Amino acid sequence: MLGQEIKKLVIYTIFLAIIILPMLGFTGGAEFQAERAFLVFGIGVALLVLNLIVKVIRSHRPPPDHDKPSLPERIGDRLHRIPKIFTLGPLLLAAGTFPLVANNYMIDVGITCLIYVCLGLGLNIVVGLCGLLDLGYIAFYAVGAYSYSLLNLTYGFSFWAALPIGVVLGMICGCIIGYPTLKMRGDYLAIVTLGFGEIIRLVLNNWDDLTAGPNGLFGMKRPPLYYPTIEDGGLDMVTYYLTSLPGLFYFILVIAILIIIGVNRLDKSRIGRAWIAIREDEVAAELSGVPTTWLKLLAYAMGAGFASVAGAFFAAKLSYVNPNFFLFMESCIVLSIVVLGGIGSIPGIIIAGFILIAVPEVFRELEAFRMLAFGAIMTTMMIIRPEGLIPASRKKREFHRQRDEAERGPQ
Amino acid sequence: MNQDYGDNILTLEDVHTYYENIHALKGITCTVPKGSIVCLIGANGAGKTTTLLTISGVERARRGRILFEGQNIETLPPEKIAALGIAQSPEGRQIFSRMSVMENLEMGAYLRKDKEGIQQDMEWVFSLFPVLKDRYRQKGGTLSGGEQQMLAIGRALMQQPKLLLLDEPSLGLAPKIIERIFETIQEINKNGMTIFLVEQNAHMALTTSDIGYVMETGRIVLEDDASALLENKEVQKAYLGE
Amino acid sequence: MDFSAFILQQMVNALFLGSIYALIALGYTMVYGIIELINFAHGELFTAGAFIGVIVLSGLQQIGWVETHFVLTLFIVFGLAMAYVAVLGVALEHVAYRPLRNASRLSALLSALGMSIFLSNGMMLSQGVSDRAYPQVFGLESIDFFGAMISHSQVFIILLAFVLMVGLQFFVHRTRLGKAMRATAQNRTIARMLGINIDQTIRITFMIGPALGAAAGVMVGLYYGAVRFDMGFIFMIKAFAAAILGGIGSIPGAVLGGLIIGGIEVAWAAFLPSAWKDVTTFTVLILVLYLKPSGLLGESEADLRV
Amino acid sequence: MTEMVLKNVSKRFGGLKAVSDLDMTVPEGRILSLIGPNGAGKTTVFNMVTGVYPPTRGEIHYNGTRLNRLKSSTIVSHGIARTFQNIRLFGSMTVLENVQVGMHCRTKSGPVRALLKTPFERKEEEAITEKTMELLDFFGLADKYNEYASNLPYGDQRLLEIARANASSPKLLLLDEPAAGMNPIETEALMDLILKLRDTGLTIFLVEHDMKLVMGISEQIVVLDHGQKIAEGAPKDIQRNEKVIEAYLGSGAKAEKKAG
Amino acid sequence: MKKLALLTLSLVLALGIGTAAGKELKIGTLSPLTGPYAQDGTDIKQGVITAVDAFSPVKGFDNVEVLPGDSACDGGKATMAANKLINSGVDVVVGAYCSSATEPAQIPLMDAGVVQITPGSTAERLTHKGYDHFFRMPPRDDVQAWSTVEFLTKKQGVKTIALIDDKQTYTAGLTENIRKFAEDNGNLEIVAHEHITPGDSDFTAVLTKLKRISPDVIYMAVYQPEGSKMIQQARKLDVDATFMTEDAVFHPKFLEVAGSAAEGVYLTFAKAPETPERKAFEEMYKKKWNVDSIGSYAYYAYDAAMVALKAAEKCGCTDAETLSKTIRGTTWEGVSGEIKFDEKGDRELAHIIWVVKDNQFVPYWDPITGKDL
Repeated sequence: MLGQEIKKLVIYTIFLAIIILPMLGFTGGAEFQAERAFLVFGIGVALLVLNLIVKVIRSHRPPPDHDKPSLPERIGDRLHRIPKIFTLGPLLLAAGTFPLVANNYMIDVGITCLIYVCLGLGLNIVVGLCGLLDLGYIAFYAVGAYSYSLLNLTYGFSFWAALPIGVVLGMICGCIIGYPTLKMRGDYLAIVTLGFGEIIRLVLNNWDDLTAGPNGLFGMKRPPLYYPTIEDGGLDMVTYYLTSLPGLFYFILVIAILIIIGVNRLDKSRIGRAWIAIREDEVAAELSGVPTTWLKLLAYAMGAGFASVAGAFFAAKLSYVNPNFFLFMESCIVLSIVVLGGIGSIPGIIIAGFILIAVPEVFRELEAFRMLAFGAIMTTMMIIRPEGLIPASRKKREFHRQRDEAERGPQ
Repeated sequence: MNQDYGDNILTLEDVHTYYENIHALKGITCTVPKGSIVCLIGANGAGKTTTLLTISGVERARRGRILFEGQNIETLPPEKIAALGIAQSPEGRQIFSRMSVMENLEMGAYLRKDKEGIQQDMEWVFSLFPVLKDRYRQKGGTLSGGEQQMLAIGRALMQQPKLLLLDEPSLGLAPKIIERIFETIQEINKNGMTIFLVEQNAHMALTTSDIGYVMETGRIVLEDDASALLENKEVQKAYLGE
Repeated sequence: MDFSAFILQQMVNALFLGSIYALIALGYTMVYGIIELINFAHGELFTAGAFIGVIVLSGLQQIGWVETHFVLTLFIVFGLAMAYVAVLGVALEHVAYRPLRNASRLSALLSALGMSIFLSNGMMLSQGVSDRAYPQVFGLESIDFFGAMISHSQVFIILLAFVLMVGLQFFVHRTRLGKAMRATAQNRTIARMLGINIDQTIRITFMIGPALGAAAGVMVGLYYGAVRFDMGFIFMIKAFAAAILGGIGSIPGAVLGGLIIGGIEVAWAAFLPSAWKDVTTFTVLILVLYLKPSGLLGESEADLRV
Repeated sequence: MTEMVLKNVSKRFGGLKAVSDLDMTVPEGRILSLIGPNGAGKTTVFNMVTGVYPPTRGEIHYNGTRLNRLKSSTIVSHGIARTFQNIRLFGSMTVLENVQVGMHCRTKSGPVRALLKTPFERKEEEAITEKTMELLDFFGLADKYNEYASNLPYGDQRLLEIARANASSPKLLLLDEPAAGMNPIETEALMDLILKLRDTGLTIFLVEHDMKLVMGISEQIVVLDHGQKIAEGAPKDIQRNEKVIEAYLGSGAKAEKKAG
Repeated sequence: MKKLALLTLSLVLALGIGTAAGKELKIGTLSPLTGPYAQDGTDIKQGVITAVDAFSPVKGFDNVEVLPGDSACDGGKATMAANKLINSGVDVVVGAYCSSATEPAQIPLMDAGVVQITPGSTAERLTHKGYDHFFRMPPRDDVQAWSTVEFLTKKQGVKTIALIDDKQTYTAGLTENIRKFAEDNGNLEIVAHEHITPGDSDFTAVLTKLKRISPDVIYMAVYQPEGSKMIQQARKLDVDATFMTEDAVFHPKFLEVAGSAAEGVYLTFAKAPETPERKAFEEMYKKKWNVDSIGSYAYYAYDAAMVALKAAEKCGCTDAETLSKTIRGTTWEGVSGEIKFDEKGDRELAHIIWVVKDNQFVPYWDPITGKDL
């Protein structure tokens, strides 16, 4: 056992040396920059040794009990058992009071987190519930952002008037993307959705007359609220534009909560069940009477609709949009949120959105190291927990048991 | 049990196999004497294929021991087990559909280095299944079901195994060809190869074999000489369609 | 420049670009074929190859070998770059992909994405944020071929790419190891039953695929004159598209796909508004896949059995 | 008369002729079995009838509707439901939900109703649950409604598949080897269940290898071999049919019969 | 849930750190430190740090702190970074680099009363919004376009020009302005306008297309990485035209990568004064950052920080109102030339034409005086 591990260690060390030393040593001229290269190499070797020690210690412990559920499973199980009021209440309270105690930067990060949570929830319908890979999801976000911007700038539509139009446009785009992919398998879907995402971005960038191309659009109004006042003896509606960050935070918080409720309702509905059936076994679903074509298109459309809402808010908040905000990398981040959170799991997505957007912010000073760690952690997370942080579990329905008991009662 | 055979080439002792949570094999114990033909019959889903896959190391036994020529193999990976001399012709014509017939047979001889021996065995397989010779350039996927079945058996024979595991060799074949296949099986056996056979066609299997095992939902419920099983009323009722 | 020379020149341009895409796409297709994983980090492996190429080439230039032993220099540069990336590929497989071999596709995809981000930022931190210049060992001279200008480096690179592609096709179809790779790709379980060590086979695939990518990286460096930490991304997308267009898993498909993508790009930029070049590439890709969902040379799963 | 008629139906896969020129009728309210050796094309017939793929040639009619080019889900809504040879449940869904999915084509609430949780949607959901529990009671799975389908024992999974198929309120139920993997006792229970289902007015179309089951409950049997119908008739006639014995029941059965 | 609460708390605390008191001057930088423009972004950060090192201590202040922010050239990230700087109490922000980041970052910065000096964004509209505390170091797009057209028509006397841009805010703005000035001028005909994709390496198709049209001048409105590759390919294709490009290519890397292919390429860039200050800066910068060459945006960033520091010292203040007035009311000496801001916050700085000769950038012609240099 130990001998084998040490042999492995030697091999890994050689690999590490081959990989690290040239890449870090020869950074400019022909001179070998030994100091840095060996420092990183040393860290790498230290990690390997540490890994070896952990392994050896572990091998002396009794093997894990297979029948016992793993820790995250137990946590998940317990989470489901806690009455909702005890988990949601404090969470809502925390979210509600957050802008009162936080500074603008934190609120801004909070807003960004919530935007990504909305996006994650939308993509969750496509990837999580329906099981379709989508690498171009950010395009719908762009559609939402640009529809509001254009409608507001060109025709003076208010946020509320533009929002439904944007959502419908987003849903139409969703169907356009969805249609040719209906027959495709996972990996072909990947490139086609990626391609569509790029196409939409490039169209936004190249259609100068409409979108102002790479200059972007600016000067959109913030989302307005209307409230009645009594002026000159008559009832009047006053328009109040949400310009402050706390105001915007509450606004997106409400949107996020609505989307959470919406996705949750869909998830539990007849439609949601059909989606999950498609994810589990498309052929069996079709043969159980689920019209898979229509439902897959619907999944794309609904996902796109939610992204459009987030996009419209984003444009209104920033007052500026540019095609470069909607790069492929953004799609990847949203997808990461969904997968990392646990495919199909709503609380998982909320937590993952938080982790992937807010936590890297804390380490922003580290610049490239931050992204280095981001990549490494992403891979590590997937290896340790391929099912995501909080794997989705179909909720057990306690209410039926009560019903059954009631029925059995008189017997 | 019949004592005419040599030592047991394969012994399974209380083997348990799981598919995730499903307890597929619930303690299989059986032996395969050297030089014999042993068959395992039972309904669809009884665990026959799982037994073969567990022997080949594709499925892991969670409990129990598997001895091949006295050596424990239950922890070995499939490729090591293959190298020890166990070949399997899997269920459902699992040939390499994008490789030619020739290449499929060559893959069977993957572990062998003796070029001449390979050539000879290939001729032998072609003589057993002449139709394969006519189609040796064709891609495996373009063969008909029966031809694919022959190719799968031929590929396993190319491994020159000591123990040949056959999973439903009669699957989807016309009666004439089935008879031909079972004749071939006996012929191979006469050359000294031990054969462990899984079949739904219980009659055919029992008439060919020396020893028979009957499986039901993950357990072996009956074992006897094949001829005795043929006479067994319960077997007749359940598996021979009366 | 008359029209025929113009067309000829554009054809050369397309052939060159297409060959590069094809070479990268081969790496994708091989890895995909064997473990059905889109190796997102392939672009970074390609870039790493280009970096090692420039490191070795600069070193050899310093000791004057470029002038004295030109051919040997190229051999060493390509050899070391490919060897390095092969090691990197194996390490990548071991660390990031092997543990996820039986997990869901999405998890593996995300793991690959994580590695892509990791490697790209790792190279940025080690090799800097700006271009690293490749020594121009081929110079700027071109051959006048019926009015089309073909540079020395282009001739060399197209030839080398061709040799590598043919070599790969030979390896995969004629050698024992190559056949084992194909067998593993088609049915891992059966391959193991026949005694094929699939871990080893997959490892070898992860050496060859990335090594081809590395060769493409050095070629890109030699011809375009520079390498940068993030240059893998665009090539990755195009090569990915090429691999899928040709039918992922198929070696001739990847070559065909690469040449087609290169051809479309050049043809569109040559005759039509160049800003829409990439839109066209993706549109064609989507149309082809819509009409032929398994790609041009991909095996279709016509026999759908329930 | 709601019967299913197959006229001259053929199916080719590349060079392989899976089914050729099959003519048959599935009469209403009866139990009809399709038997034959593995690979004879039985499942292919099921797949064509349920729209997994269209026949290469020929016509399939049900209740006056031509099914040839219809989508599977549409065929289900016409009242034809099926189970699968290799169980295909939605593993990560509960027993309850599996059956609820089967009810999809008999319910209406769309996404908007679900989002707004309209009274209609609520009522429909209640009705779905109600009906599902009734079905589960019928199949004896009611106390397992909350289990994940993948955690059920094999026999229960088979039952659940039938329950799911039944949830779409079919008139014709196609069962693809329902007894596969069941022990004799379970098979016995299954036979009772099938008869019970038939008594509710369902037509049963069955593919099965278990001769005890086939001979025990079928009112009519069609035998396929190499994609061709070689015999048709009542169980008694089939058992005596030389061609059938040759192709399927095996020469052993023949020998036995002679001996007997 | 407990874990979640803990995580929230720790995050909130972590985000909150960075607010300290004391009489100090805080300068934030906002530039892309990650992503494809990380090079220019790093140059900007380093330029500012060099300035602070060179000028400290500032009279009247206990301490000067530099807070680098990463805009990543992305609107959302830029506002987040800007808000973070605001919360850290910055008085001056040097940045951002991409117009697509400067524009959204302007809003919170101006609202919060922070002086912003951009070392890189040249889109005209940034200074046309009526912000009092916004300044710009480099010349605007239209100034550069004007210089280019002046040079081509007056000095070179060319008739036809082909434009290539990579469809980004900066490059597209530039070609748009060249089009405008060429049309006004009337003597310069635009015979083609091509676009490439940022990050691409192969431009042979477009260059071959232009070779066939054979314009007198090919104008490359691209960034340095694409510029270096494009000129090499043009030489290999034997394209017979004068090549001209702009300040984003004016970077030592261009010479290093393009090598001999760069010979004879004309560029627009601000005139470099031959002052001892500039020499001193260059020496200091090279030593401090261990580099052989200096990216062009480092000069502007250095000047921006210098102006801020000197103004703060002069007025002894940090409030945006007074600080802006001081900056605007004074003429400063900078390493990029004399710095004097107009009402809008733009500098009265013109470009001169440079040419690559013997792998060096050499001043060539001054469009304002119309004389050779």
